[in-house]
Amino acid sequence: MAEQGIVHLFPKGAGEAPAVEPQLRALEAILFASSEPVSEAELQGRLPEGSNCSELLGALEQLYADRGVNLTKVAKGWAFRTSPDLAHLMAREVVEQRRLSRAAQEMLAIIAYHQPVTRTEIEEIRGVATSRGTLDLLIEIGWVRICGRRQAPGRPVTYGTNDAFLEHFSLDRVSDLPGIDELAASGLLEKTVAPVLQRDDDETPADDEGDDEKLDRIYLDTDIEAEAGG
Amino acid sequence: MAEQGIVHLFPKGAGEAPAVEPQLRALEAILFASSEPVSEAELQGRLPEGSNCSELLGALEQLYADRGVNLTKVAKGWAFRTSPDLAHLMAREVVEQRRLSRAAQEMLAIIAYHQPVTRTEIEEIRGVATSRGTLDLLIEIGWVRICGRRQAPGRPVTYGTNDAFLEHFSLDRVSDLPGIDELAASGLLEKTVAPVLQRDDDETPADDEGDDEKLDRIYLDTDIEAEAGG
Amino acid sequence: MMESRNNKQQPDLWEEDVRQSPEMLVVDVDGFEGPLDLLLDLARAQKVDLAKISVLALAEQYLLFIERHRTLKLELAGDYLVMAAWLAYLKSRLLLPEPTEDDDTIGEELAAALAVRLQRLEAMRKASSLLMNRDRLGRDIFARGEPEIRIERKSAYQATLYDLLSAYARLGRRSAQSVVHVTKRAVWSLGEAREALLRMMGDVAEWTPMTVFLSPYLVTAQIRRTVMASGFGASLELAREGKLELRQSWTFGPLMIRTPASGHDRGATNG
Repeated sequence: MAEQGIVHLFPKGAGEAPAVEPQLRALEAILFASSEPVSEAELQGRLPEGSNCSELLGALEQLYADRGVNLTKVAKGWAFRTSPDLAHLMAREVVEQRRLSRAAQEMLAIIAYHQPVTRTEIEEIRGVATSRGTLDLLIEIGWVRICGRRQAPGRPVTYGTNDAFLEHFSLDRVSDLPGIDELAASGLLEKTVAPVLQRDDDETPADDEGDDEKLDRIYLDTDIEAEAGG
Repeated sequence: MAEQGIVHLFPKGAGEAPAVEPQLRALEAILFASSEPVSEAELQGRLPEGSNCSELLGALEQLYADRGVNLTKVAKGWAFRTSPDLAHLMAREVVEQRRLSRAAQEMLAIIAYHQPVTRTEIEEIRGVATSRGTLDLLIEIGWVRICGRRQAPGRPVTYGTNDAFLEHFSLDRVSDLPGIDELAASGLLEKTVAPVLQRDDDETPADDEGDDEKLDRIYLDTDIEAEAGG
Repeated sequence: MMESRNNKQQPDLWEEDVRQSPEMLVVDVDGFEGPLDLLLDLARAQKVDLAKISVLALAEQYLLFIERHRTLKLELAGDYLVMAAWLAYLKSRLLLPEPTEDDDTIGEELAAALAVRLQRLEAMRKASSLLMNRDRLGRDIFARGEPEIRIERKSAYQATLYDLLSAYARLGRRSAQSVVHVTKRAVWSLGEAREALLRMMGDVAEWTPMTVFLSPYLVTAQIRRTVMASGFGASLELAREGKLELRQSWTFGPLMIRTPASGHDRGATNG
């Protein structure tokens, strides 16, 4: 029953002493966590004094030869790489989580709190012209939908949030959105907000467009930049 | 002999060289390639039809149990992580993390163990007003999130932890928090302090004030419940 | 506590900055974080199980501590004084247990509740250190440093309620050209009074004289009026919201308050 952990589980060439074990473990961890290939010189420096680095690398390489992950030597040094025959599995990795740009966050907030709301009203509240792409993006994500039309000259389209929005934000209904006052009271937000954002506030100045837009651009996330530009 | 299962998955001698279990290789590659936990459901979807995912995971976990890199169950998924005992070797990889203030640490613990919890409840437990910004900071770090609302007068916002929190602290789920069972058993996770002494009169004791409240705590914040339970 | 924050990064959040915050310098009495923390420290000095501490001795020690700091003319935050007031009251109840017909407060019960609060805080302290000492990602254990994921440009957009609210607040700020108000602490605001009452009374089901909160511990010469006014105002407000019940048995008699309880007869809420 002298099953020496890795000696047993990870087969290797005959004649190797079990004393190599801790050094192999160390090597394994270092190579795994490093964000780029590690040179042999650096590995030697990080391993315990007296380790024979190239011998260890050879052993590790052999150990992982048939695995889903292989130890490979690349230009800059050594690195673990998934086995080439499994490359097809790598392509289907997780969807990337991306944050909304500030502009998109703001627009979503306005739509959520003021729905149904028209595009012109959104722009009035934001005080800047809205790039078409931002609204499109919110619709594409599936959080914003067209609600209907305002009974007003031009019968503009109104926007609101939908079920996917509620689900994403774990809300039962729109009225469950946290109130500004409440959040301000809990110290999460500054309390200088409320009055400007009432809908009857029709004369919100939409001038200074140019300047604010420029500011916006600075804060825009790159992805939205692309969206907005296109 | 418990290793029997693995022994046949991974050949002992290099000479025998039967094909390494392809499903295990695939699993290994997927998990190794990802820096974030991958859920079992996703793994199942990416493995060949008919694979027994949980069995394979068990085998892989055991296989790596003594290695420099271990397979761990974290934040409701699976991920490879370097072994904790090798931390000293990894100094180069350490991302400099500023230490949280004591108040912030305490607040985080209260949110974690009492979630979903309102700000007032946190302050009651600590017996002191919360400095504005502490909650802000925890949310900004990305460990704390707004869960929903308490079905109680004023419908206060409740807070809880999220997956990033679980991942950072190597927890699979909230119910795995250290000592949480003992705390729950000793009644110290109740948000209302129950008078310990018995009363002679049969008036309803004060802590029953929150009968509905307590039900709320159990059932309301469904998302958190799901986290804890599933 | 309504002064607006002009920088997002709060100075007292990170460990090394704690001492530099002026706000903390007031609150931080000899390094204690609030009255409950101070009490817990005193309780530990009794070197017995927290469940078996002598609350009476504890109350006395706390009051002594507060007295000492008052004579040193240190500015003590309201929280400490509210607790002092409360403990002074508790002490009187423990020493002279003679409940009147109107007042079913039992000193021992209050003392026991206090002990439970201390245990709860201590438990959270322990939990906090257990948590912080876990093997933490990026400190003790590490993830794959070079993930080999070929990311397909399929994005799941991610936003939180916090993002939404922050965005909304940002909008308001931009158009409101916010003015920075810095409030001085010379007044005990209604808000502060309210919070203090809520915090202290949160778990007290017994009729308790309102004056407990307006005792000499709270009222120094400079802020006597504001404490009286705000305390009274806040209690009315809380009563209106159903978070507090008020009772006064005769004109100019002591104003009693307690937390509403579903099982209790709803006390008259005339102020």
